[in-house]
Amino acid sequence: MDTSVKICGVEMKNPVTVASGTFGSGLEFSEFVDISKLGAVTTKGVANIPWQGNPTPRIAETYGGMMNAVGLQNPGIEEFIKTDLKFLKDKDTKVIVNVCGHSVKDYVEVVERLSDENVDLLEINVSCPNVKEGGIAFGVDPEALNSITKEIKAKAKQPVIMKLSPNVTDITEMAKAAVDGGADALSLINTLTGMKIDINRRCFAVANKTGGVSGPAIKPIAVRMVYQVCHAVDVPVIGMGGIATAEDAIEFIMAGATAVSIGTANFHDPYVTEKVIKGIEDFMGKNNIETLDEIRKCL
Amino acid sequence: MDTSVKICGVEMKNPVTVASGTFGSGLEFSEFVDISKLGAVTTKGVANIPWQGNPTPRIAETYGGMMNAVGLQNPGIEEFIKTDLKFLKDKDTKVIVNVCGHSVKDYVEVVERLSDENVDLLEINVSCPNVKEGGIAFGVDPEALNSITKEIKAKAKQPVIMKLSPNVTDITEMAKAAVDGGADALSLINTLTGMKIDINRRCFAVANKTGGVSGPAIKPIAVRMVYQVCHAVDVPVIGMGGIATAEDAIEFIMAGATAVSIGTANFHDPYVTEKVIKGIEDFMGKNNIETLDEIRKCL
Amino acid sequence: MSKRKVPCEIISQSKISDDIFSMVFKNKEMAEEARPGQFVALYTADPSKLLPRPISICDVNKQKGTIRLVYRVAGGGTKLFSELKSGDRVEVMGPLGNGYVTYAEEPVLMGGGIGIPPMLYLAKSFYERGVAKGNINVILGFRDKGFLIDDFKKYATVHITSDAGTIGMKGNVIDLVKQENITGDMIYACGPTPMLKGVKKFAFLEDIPAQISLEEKMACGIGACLACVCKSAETDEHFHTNTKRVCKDGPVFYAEEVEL
Amino acid sequence: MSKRKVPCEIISQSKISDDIFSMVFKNKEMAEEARPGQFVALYTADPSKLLPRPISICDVNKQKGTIRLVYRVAGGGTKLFSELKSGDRVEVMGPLGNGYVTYAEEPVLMGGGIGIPPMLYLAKSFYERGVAKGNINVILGFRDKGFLIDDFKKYATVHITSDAGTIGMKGNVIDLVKQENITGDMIYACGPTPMLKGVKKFAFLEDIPAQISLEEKMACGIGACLACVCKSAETDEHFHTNTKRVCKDGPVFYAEEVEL
Ligand SMILES: Cc1cc2nc3c(=O)[nH]c(=O)nc-3n(C[C@H](O)[C@H](O)[C@H](O)COP(=O)(O)OP(=O)(O)OC[C@H]3O[C@@H](n4cnc5c(N)ncnc54)[C@H](O)[C@@H]3O)c2cc1C
Ligand SMILES: Cc1cc2nc3c(=O)[nH]c(=O)nc-3n(C[C@H](O)[C@H](O)[C@H](O)COP(=O)(O)OP(=O)(O)OC[C@H]3O[C@@H](n4cnc5c(N)ncnc54)[C@H](O)[C@@H]3O)c2cc1C
Ligand SMILES: Cc1cc2nc3c(=O)[nH]c(=O)nc-3n(C[C@H](O)[C@H](O)[C@H](O)COP(=O)(O)O)c2cc1C
Ligand SMILES: Cc1cc2nc3c(=O)[nH]c(=O)nc-3n(C[C@H](O)[C@H](O)[C@H](O)COP(=O)(O)O)c2cc1C
Ligand code: FES
Ligand code: FES
Repeated sequence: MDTSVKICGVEMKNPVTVASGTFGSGLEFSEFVDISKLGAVTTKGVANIPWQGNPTPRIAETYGGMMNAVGLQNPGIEEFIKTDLKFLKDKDTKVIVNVCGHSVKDYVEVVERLSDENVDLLEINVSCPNVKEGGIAFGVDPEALNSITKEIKAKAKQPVIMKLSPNVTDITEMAKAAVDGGADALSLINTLTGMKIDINRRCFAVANKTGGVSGPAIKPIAVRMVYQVCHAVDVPVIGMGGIATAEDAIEFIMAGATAVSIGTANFHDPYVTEKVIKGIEDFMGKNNIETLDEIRKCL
Repeated sequence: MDTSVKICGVEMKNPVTVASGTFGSGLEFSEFVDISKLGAVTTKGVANIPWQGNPTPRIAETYGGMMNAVGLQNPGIEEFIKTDLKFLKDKDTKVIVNVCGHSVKDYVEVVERLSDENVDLLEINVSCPNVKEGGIAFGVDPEALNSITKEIKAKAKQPVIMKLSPNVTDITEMAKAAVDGGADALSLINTLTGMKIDINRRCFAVANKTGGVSGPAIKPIAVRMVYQVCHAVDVPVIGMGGIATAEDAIEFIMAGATAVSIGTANFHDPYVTEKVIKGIEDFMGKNNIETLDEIRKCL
Repeated sequence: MSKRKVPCEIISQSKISDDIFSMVFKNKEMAEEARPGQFVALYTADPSKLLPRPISICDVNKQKGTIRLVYRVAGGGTKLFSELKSGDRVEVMGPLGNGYVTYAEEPVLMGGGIGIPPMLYLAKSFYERGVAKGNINVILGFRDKGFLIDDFKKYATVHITSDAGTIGMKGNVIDLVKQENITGDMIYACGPTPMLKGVKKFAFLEDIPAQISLEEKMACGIGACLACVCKSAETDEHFHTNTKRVCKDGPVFYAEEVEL
Repeated sequence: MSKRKVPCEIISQSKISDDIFSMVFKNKEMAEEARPGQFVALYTADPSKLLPRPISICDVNKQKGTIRLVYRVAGGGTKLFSELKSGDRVEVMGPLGNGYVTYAEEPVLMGGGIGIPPMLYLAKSFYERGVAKGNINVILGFRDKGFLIDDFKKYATVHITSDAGTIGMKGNVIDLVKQENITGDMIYACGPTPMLKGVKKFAFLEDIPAQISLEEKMACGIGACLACVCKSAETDEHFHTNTKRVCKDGPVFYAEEVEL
């Protein structure tokens, strides 16, 4: 049995990575799981300079999921290289760096700065809240997405994964725009914009008013979008949105995903990544599956 | 304490109605609850002629919710008037008839046929799956929505509620298009398009491949959209999406909804409507709220 | 009759075969009303699982006011039910649907797999009405291991088949009926769709009326949501479509009423 | 030290005041490691509630390997915890965060409302280290009814206030400290933000160092998600922002480290 998968020439020993922003760079979770067992670590979003993030409360629980408006707090690329990439250097796993920015220039700066670092793949988060220039437009306007993809591709040394926002009418249009712009791979879904009101205090549950909904509650929407995208474009897809079990992961793979990311589930169970990896092996064993290609996009 | 609310001049004794398609026309649920206690009954979608609906399985359970692809099976307007409206005639509640169609002509036919019937409000479902002419476009294209609203308004004798689909990039754009077209009120959200794969049988969990996700899982997305719409247009809004408790209902009212619909929760608890009505009264009592205007859109 | 959904106390729970459990719960009114072929809808205590699980009524004790269910652990919901212990409570709605019409004098009951349990209450009801055991033929089709067999023997003449031949005759229920030349004035069947197709064909060829019980995914369980339809042979007089609701118009239909 | 999240057996559960419960669970390793001011994260058995509930460690019995929590039923999760009985299991992650630095010789402990429980283990730790009871001053601020008072009396000199004046002095903990002229070489505080603001100001004016424990909504509980930050006075050396993580860098901070 061979659980490995390939994304743009980068071989992951298994299809499991973590969703950006839910796992830090692995340091804290390494007290629970051996992060070298992951197919890849996807780091929290990093910008060209430090970002303060949003006021608190930044999160709220929702039925079968959660809402967050962390606001992409990050130490900036220099500190990130010094600390996070250094921590990951001797780990036997691939490194996917999630990049955020307020403007095309911001993104490009980060991408260029990472040229010579131990980074296997770049994941570009174009659905940041509170972005200045271009605004949320990067994530929901196909033309803006297409052009930022081109500009990043022109400078990036590593393969570029564009991470799509689910808050759109037609996800395939966005996928095509990114692929036309040169995206080497796609990842989806980011969070669905939601709101929660504390009726007793008569205030918003997160300070930012709206937040991104994630977790098992959103899984059917994520599976649908991954399926649509995998049938609309011909690049590898990293699927995510509510994955908490090996069965969930396999559902995304059958929908067409090459790899999968686990996000919110880490908060409920810090051991979940190892369990999912083990569960995928069990499923393959029980069903005599030699490689995941046999079941990928099988319906 | 006065729990009544007004939608386009129609007074509901309380803000609670049911979500179209989840309650039939009340006959079956009347074995559990006194439907005369509801603010209104919203009937299942009805077209100009009988519709067969989709093949089975039509539903699947999802985490904290469900997915349906019933496909708007209905007996057609003539039988609907004979049976469903007759059943509702002597009930002490308002009647909201949900209308579906394949084409503008279909909708208009139904709306005209209902002119002289005991119907208080018309709710137009423009997010039908499998629609022929215009396709899903009615629900996700502002221009199509604007023009169908105009055509329906030109013929409708009762106030017209346009029911919005959440599967769009910008819900306020859709709301504005409907209101510009003359919509007297709006209702939202309809279901979010999802997919579930049975990994053991390697098939889609519902025969239609995709289905609409509903239930508590989608509530934060619904609250966000209701809030956005209530702050973007100036017509009454019926809020729905995952309401299962009085607290949920109040959350929608605080977000700006005039009335609320309970859908999927009826399947988990056939008594839920009465409980929510009672719970709203309790909340008002405990917080010395005289009318719901005091808390509507309060943040 | 007004419907109800109430928490019911579990009187007993036991495993009777691989993955198959027998649960008895108490509710006087439900037991009073329950007819063979009807089902109840069970709700799990897991709030992430909202929909009811339909389970056929396997047996009823009207004196004690209890209902017995026999079910296979098929997924997360039935798994949770199997972990309940006597004294625990489970939310139950029911009884639901239409049962079998039981005027037959020489009934032939056919149950396949997890379609076997509802046949027990049906067999018992004929027996208690005074139909002779020898005139109540029950054919049970198992995959490999048998269950409930002794229960059936109290009320009927029992014939057994299994796919693997590990118990009874190797083959399916129709094979057995043909081989043993079993006949009667009404066939009652519950089981997987391929079996019901066979039953329908057999009944048609032998010109014996047949009542069959269908399964479909359900949301409301009471006829309101149109999730659980099956194809009907004729246009439904209300819906003007070729559909019937399994939960409300069924789960039992005359074989010729429905397309499989 | 490697972290863990494990099911733990509940040894006892009791209601000690309106809406306030005391739960003891067993886990040798956690009890061994736990320091005053640290907390554990509890997970409910309801799959629709995914996030951990942070609860401070109220007391520890290292011999028995048990940890005591005292918590208020504030919502659905704590409601579920309060329904657990001895013998049941609850998933616990911990101990988490940094505790109080306990080198003081004349500690002044201030607890307000549901911020009172962690003060107990802290008081006990001073007492067990040999600090005289008379030198350990504990000021407890209640809304109306008191709880845990007798527990504190075993280790410290206890002063009581309440908002309503129904128990102890009418007023807040700072009012009492001033009125009774209580002083020491370190203030330790936990309670609602307005109280902590008062403590911070008082400590600054009196020039006594103060350690305060903060609350914030958490997702991971271990420092990875940046949900639970508070404003720090200075730029964090890693994050290059004016934030600190309550779960990992706290929940205890020196008053001057953070902005309230
Ligand atoms: C009228 C009727 C009577 C039945 N009687 C029995 C019985 O006596 N004993 C028994 O073991 N089983 C019976 N079944 C099947 C039983 O309902 C399913 O096995 C059960 O719902 C599975 O639930 P789960 O949570 O374990 O599985 P999951 O697969 O996790 O369930 C997910 C969802 O699918 C639905 N579902 C899954 N399988 C079925 C199915 N076969 N039929 C309908 N819905 C399904 C569930 O209700 C739930 O909503 C009956 C079904 C029907 C329709
Ligand atoms: C470090 C720390 C120590 C704490 N120690 C105690 C203690 O010893 N005793 C005690 O009674 N309470 C304590 N709390 C508060 C306790 O965590 C909340 O009351 C509890 O999480 C409420 O959960 P719920 O499900 O009942 O409420 P809900 O409001 O239903 O919870 C919904 C979500 O919000 C979170 N949440 C709600 N209130 C708070 C809060 N005040 N702080 C953090 N998260 C919250 C919950 O964890 C959950 O994720 C502490 C909080 C922190 C941060
Ligand atoms: C607390 C939190 C922080 C997140 N931060 C980021 C981020 O920095 N960059 C990003 O692209 N996505 C971020 N996301 C989105 C996740 O990577 C993921 O796309 C989403 O949560 C769906 O997956 P899940 O349901 O498994 O969590 C964040 C999500 C959460 C819950
Ligand atoms: C089984 C089912 C059938 C539905 N049928 C209709 C329909 O006929 N017309 C319509 O406008 N919406 C229909 N809906 C959508 C609901 O009216 C409602 O908008 C949606 O389910 C969200 O509310 P909920 O989460 O409370 O169920 C249906 C939903 C379900 C679950
Ligand atoms: S399950 Fe709703 S109609 Fe049968
Ligand atoms: S809760 Fe995740 S960093 Fe504190």
